[in-house]
Amino acid sequence: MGMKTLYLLVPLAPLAGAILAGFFGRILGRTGSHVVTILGVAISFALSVLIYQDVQAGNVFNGAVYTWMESGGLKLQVGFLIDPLTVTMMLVVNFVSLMVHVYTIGYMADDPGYQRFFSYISLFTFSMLMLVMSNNFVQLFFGWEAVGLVSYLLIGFWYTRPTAIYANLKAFLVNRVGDFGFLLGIGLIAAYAGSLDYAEVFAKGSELAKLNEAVTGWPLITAICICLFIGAMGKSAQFPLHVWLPDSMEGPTPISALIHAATMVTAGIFMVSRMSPLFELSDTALSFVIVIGAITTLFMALIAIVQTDIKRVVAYSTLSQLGYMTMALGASAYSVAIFHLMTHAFFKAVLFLGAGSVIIALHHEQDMRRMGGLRKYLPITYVTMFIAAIANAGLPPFAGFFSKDSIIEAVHLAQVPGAGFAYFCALAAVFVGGLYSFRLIFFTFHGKERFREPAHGAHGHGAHDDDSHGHHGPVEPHESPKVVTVPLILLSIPAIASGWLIGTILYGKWFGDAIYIAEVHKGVEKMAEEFHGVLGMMAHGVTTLPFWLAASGAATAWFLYIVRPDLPAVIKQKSGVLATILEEKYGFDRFNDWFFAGGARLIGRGLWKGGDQMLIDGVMVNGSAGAVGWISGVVRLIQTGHIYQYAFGMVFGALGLLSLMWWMGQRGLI
Amino acid sequence: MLNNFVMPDLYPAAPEIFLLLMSFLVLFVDLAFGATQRWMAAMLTAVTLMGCAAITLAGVDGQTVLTFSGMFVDDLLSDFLKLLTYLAVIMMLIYSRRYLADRGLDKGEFYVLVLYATLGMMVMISAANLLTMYLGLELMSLSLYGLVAIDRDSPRATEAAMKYFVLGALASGLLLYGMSMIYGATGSLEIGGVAQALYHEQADKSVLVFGLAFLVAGVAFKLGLVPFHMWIPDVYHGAPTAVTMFIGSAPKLAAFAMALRLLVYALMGLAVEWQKMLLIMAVLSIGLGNLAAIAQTNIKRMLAYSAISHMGYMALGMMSGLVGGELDPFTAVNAYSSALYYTVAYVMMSLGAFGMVLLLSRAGYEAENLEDFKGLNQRSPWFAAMMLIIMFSMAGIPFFVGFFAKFAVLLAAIKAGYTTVAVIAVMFSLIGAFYYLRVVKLMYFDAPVDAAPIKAGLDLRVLLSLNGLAVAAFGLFPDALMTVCTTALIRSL
Amino acid sequence: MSTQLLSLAIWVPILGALPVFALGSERRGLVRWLSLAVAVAGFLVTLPLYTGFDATLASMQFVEQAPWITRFNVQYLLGVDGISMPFILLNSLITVLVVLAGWEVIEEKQAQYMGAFLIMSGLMNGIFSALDGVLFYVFFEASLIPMYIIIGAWGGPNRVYAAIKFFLYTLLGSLLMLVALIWLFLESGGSFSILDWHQLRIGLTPQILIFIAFLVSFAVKVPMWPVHTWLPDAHVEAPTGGSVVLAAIALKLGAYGFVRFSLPIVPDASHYMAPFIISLSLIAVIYIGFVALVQTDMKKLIAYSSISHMGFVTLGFFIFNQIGIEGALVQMISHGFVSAAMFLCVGVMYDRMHSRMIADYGGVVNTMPKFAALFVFFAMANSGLPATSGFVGEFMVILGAIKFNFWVGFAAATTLILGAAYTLWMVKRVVFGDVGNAHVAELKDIGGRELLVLGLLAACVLAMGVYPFPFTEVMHSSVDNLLKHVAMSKLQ
Amino acid sequence: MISLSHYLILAAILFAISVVGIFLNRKNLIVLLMAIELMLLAVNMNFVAFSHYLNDLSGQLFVFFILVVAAAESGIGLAILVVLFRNLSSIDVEDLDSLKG
Amino acid sequence: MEFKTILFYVFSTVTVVAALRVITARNPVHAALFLVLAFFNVAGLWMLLQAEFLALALIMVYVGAVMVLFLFVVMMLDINIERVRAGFWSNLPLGILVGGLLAAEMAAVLTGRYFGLANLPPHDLPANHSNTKELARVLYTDYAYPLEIASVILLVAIIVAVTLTLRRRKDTKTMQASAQIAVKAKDRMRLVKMASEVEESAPAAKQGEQA
Repeated sequence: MGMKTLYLLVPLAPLAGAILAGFFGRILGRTGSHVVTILGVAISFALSVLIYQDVQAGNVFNGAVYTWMESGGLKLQVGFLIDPLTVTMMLVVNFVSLMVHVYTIGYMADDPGYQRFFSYISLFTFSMLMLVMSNNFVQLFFGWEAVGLVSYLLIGFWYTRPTAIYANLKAFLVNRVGDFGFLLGIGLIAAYAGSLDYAEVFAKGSELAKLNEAVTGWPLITAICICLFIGAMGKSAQFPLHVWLPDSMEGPTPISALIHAATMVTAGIFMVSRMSPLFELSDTALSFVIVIGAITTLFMALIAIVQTDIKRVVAYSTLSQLGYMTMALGASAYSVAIFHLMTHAFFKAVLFLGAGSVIIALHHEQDMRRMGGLRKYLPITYVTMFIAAIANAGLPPFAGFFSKDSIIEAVHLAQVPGAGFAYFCALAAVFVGGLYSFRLIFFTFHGKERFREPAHGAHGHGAHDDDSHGHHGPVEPHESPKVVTVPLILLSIPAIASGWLIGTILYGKWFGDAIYIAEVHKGVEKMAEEFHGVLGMMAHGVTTLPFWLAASGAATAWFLYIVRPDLPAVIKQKSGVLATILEEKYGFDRFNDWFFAGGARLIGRGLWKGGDQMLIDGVMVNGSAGAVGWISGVVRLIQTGHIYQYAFGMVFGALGLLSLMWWMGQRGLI
Repeated sequence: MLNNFVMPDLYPAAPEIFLLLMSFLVLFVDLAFGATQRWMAAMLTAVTLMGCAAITLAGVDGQTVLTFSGMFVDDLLSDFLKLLTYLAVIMMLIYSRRYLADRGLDKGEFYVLVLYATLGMMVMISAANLLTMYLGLELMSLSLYGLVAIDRDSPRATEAAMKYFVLGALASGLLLYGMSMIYGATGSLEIGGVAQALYHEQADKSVLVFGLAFLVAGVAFKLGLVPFHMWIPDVYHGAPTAVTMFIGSAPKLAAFAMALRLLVYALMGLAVEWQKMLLIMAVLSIGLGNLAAIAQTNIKRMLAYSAISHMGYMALGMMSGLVGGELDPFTAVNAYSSALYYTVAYVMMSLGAFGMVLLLSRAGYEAENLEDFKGLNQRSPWFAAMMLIIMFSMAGIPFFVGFFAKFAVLLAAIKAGYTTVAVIAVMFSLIGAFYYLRVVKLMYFDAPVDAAPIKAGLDLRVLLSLNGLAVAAFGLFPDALMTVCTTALIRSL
Repeated sequence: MSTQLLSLAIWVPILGALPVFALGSERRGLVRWLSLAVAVAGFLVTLPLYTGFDATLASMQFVEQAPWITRFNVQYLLGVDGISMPFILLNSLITVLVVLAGWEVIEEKQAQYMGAFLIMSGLMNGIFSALDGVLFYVFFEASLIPMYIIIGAWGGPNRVYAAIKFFLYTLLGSLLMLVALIWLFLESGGSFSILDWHQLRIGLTPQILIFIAFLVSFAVKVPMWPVHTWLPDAHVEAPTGGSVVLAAIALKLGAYGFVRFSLPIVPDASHYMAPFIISLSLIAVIYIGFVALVQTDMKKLIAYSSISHMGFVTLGFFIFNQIGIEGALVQMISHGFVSAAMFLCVGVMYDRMHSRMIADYGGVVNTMPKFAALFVFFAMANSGLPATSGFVGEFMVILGAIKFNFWVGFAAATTLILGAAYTLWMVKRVVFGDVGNAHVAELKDIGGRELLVLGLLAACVLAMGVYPFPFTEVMHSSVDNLLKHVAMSKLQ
Repeated sequence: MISLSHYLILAAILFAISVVGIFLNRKNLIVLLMAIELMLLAVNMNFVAFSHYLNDLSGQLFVFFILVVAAAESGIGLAILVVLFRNLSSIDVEDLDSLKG
Repeated sequence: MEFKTILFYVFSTVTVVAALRVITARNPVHAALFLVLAFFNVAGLWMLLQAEFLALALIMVYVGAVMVLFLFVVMMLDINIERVRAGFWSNLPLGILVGGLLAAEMAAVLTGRYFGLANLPPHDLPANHSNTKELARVLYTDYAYPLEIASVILLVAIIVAVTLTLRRRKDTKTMQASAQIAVKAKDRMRLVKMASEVEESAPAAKQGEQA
């Protein structure tokens, strides 16, 4: 079996699982379905490990599988680029996916759409693998859209819920806005580079940098990079296209972990890293990236503070973390971004799956105000989530510390315009991150056992009241089954330890040539010079501002939610407008609904009624038909039925002919 | 003084003579058996026409022969047109047999008048002299006046006859005035003589043009071109359907022959002038015919307006012979043969359309309102399909003969440089399509209001089917008919 | 191999329709099976066109030539190149599906229904294979008749208005084309052969006039904004099969006309008018996208979506690069599959509920899971998801457009958002959600025949999305040749 | 001397009078028929005059035939008139308007 | 002024006036009589043009036959003399306009260069020239064909007139050839087989009474 076959098998194994579970789910049964899908992903994971070793041995592959299409000198092929970056992603994707598959057995145990769910997540794995393994833009775009599709299907998995099907439509459309930019970027590349193969495009990068776009006059490479980044903004939920991600929590929790935390949303990060040879050529684009990342990081983190839905807190946290990664990209620290992507994948998966565990335990209650004191009922969940929370807050020695600290350092060292602002945002977000992470833990696992209280109003969870998994009166929470806890445990190990790979990944030529950094953007190189091993970094980290900020965030959370649980309400009351702004999520949803959705419908109705129905149909079509009818009626009147009128007509006609001849004779026409 | 008299060659006129003799037989038979054996007159009439056809066919030799002191011409065109005339008349007789019987109109006089009208047409077709043209025209017209009024107890029919008569007389007055001027200017009544005089430019042009205007008015009346069309809707509407069918078919061939002989054969030298006149009348006819037809609820009236517009298209071909005053034989033949082809196609469609009206009529019931076609598809899918073919053919939709007729005419017009006119013409045919579509709509999309089974004889059914299929067949294979038309024209010029 | 393949493709369905008519409406079982047999036979005779096609040749293949009207040198001249050949196959395939789709649904006058579609199919094969101007025109216009009857006789409540509007609108266009054809005949010294016209030298002003004449004709058929309003009406009122054929094939005729006539015959005028056409195309994409967004009738929505998609086709043609033109052609084929499928889906629901209103549905997935899966799939294809055929053409056209002018590409790419918005919003309201009402609760999932029809289309959509190479491969030479003609000025 | 023109103009005047008579007459159909006779008379005048001045007999022969036809025509016209009167009990031109539009 | 010229003017003036009166007379009988007057004058004009036969034929055919027919119909139909000529006067200006225009345009051409005396001098025939003979000579030779047609036209006129106007009275005593021919022997005489008289007819009658 050649390596190429292995490469092919990696995405195809999950696809096979998806097809089997999807089309033959009823025949296979529930067990059969999860067996085939898990087997598919497991094979894929195992092969990824094999390929990883091969790549470690220095075997980089870039080749086509088949020619997809050829037109106008543009040869579009489906093919694979297997290099360290790809392999890293393959490992992360497959590992998290495998864990989520297993976890799902427990989480979805009672759901009637069991087989469908497995089919979807396997299909997702296939799509994501196609995305990361691609060696060209078309296939990238295919994977890009395919993961979007699966995300759409999974968010709307419980299709009877109005909120779910609202959320999935929203997610798809917002992503489409990003894809719009992405496709334009691809189009510009195709138009100017004449190829959509990564290697060929990158080879022409410096040429492209000299060009301006013919019509708009923009510097070409900047235009391309910003367009591509708009795609990344959609998929990776960057401000202002972040609005879909919190809503996507309507989907079942496993996919929140898999898609909306660990893998799909990081596709943008991966894509920009993959495009580093292009992005490196445009400081403007990088500046744009870093600013967008900075805004996302801080402002999404702030929202997380006021959320009460446990999954939404994690979701906003994800947004914030994605902002960090984006900032890293803007700072040309692609490897750092990927590194954070990896660590984040693990700890965020734990957070989501843990949250899911809590939700199961409370019979699908997601409102943190109706939790509290759960640690003695859900010990394993508690521990693993606590670990993940620390990692999320960026405290050593957990994984998040290393990656986040590196990002802050890289941003600090970055030279592009906007880096200063980004650095400020990054620092502020560290404090906020500490605050919301621990708020989540304290609110959920500590304090009073509020889940025994009767429901207090519909606020916050009213949307779920019509859910079939509704409340069943006071509950006695108990730890989740093994299939849930084992993945939690397995995932929390890298959540703790993956950070220690920092030396290898960031400073040890891990990515080889896969990531290109221009001479002028040497932040990471500088960091490498200052890097003195994991312990050294920890030691140094404790003395720096980010650590203390994170710690103080955690402390504040402890103070507010353990020591003085009455204070948050007071603060909320005092802060007035500020709290409202946060609770309203800066009004984005409202604005989008009003301006884009409403506006589009208004335009549509205007064009339809005013343009199509009134102007074109009313005036032009029916108007001319009416005019013909009217003329016809008039013409009819000529036929009066009276002989003398007819005779007059004839005589007049003869006279007319005579006069015509006379007139033409005068004019010399005859 | 009579020594130099030579007996004219009667052979070219054999069909006419045969018809005349047979008409006496019909008269006599009607007198002898009319009260009881009414079919005999009809049968004899049909036999007469078939005999004429046989004689004409036997005489087809492609030679142009003049006889009766140059007053009668027998050429390929006249043979062709006469054959078509017989065919149209026979078809009319078969179509209307039952209709006439139901209404007691199948008198011997009817058949005799039909024969004399036919004779009039034949005289017109073979006319080589202004005088015979006039006499043929009058023979045909006077018979037709009588036919229109033959249902003498019907106020509508007599009103139509009166209108037809008065306007027809006015038209022949105009025609005669024109002829007198032509005669005065050229000193000749012979078509060849007039052409000669024009060729040698012996005649004063202003007088000629003056006469031409009246002459064209007379011709236009027979064709039914605007503004000489006013009789058509009323006469078509008022006359018994069988007579309407008659007026709407064969006389168009004769009118075409008249236009061709007078305008082309005699007055080619004035082509620039009469082309202009025809142009205006053609455009007006196409416009008015199509527009007014939309508002009609009576199918006979609608077909009348449609006839006006169709004759407009025909005139479009007729007026495209000369390009910029230059005579180019190919262009000219093209134009006149397209007009001939159009006329033939129109006669075919017109017969079919009126045949449908006759099919649906029964004793005491005239199916002449558009409403009567409602749901025909459910009553008889086959005849609905035939009507569909005829209607779409009239609208000029392929694969039917009507399309190729329009096509040929438009080609001629564009070749003559009248592209704008062609565009106007097609735009009006779009309007025209609407009312044909409405008939199809009634047949196919509406539920029948009259569920009575169609009581028509086998002869009518077979003929109507053949007629409809011919409209389709000549559309699928238009070559043969077109070639015949062209050949007939070329050989007769 | 028989060289009469094209004639067979045209006349097998048409002549096959005659016995179907003859059977009458009484013997429904026999009518159906005979129609299916004819349709399948019609499809089978087109298959050798693909297998025997030499993709390396730009010239016409399977040429048949016979004199038809000698007086005007009109010939029965047939032939296909890489541009027209796929459409013949598509058309014949769609006919089979339409026959299957009308299997049980059409209760009245089934023989006439089936016969009309078979005739329609033959006529449309004629349009795609005619190489003689008059022959093309004759097929082009004759195809109006069966469609008129189909819409009017088996359509919805407002069918008469829709049918007449359809007929007159399209006739309006084609009549001007007739004038242009005749003009070209005269200008070329007496030839109606389209290929001869490709070589003809024409001055700029006549070129523009001819272009306009063709434009009116093809624009109505495509349909381009602002002469599109017949389409929503026709689609809404037509029976399912009618909508399918209309969307899948009839709309392609106009677009095909552009590549067969406008571009190669009057290239200078095409260049001259390109900004205008591109503007219209973009208006179609954006304007119609917005209009589709607010439709309450599913068929209307899909009809508007068709207009929007066809905007891509005209856009692709008039950016004059290979990827654009090929993209447009691919888009045409893809739209043939996708729109057919969408209309069939609506038909499936309509057959059960007798309503096309989005508001009457909701939560269809609960009762019709198999159907819902297919419907969502086609909806995704309609919004241009990669790996479906809908993506390929759009993608190519957008690439071509960006190459042509960034802003054009920008405007075209908005369909990514709009197309997804209106399609998925409909899906959301129809398919997802809780069971909407008691009627929806009683819906039965699709049966074997419907599954076969939709599944076949889904397979086509998927195959074309995953591996479009065979589709584009056959076009290259012909499109190259076309571009050569377009690039060559015909001015003296 | 009287020239051809004189006769022709006289004929033209007669012709004009008769034509005006046809469309001016809104009451009596018989007068209409008379106007037609008058018109034919005008035409005959033309032919006779031309025949005389051109010294060509065919014009006169034409007139002869026109006279025949005119007689036949008035016979038929009056017959129709009689039938019409039986049906409508009127020969008012204005009453002939059931066919229109 | 020559005598012929004076005659011409006299005849033509009377003709025009009579023609005008034809179309303006209230009474159709008057109109017919004015028409007769016009015909007479035209006949006189034709005499001036040496068309003697036609002049006489005109009088005989028209005045003798056609006009009598007109008058006969007028009398037969017993039409009331018009009470008011509504519309006539209001339409008169238009009539005058169109008629005047027509006459003017015609005259404009006819006064032209072509028909002047210079081009076409009058063609005076010798005194012994027989117009009738000349006509007769060609009428039955060269014009045999039109003559035949004319005869058919007259036949048609007869047929139409008879068909339209002849109403057979129910009690007419004329023979009907077709009825006579169509008669068959069995229509004339019918042999009726009758049962011979039997005695028992009385009881049958009784039964009838009871029923």
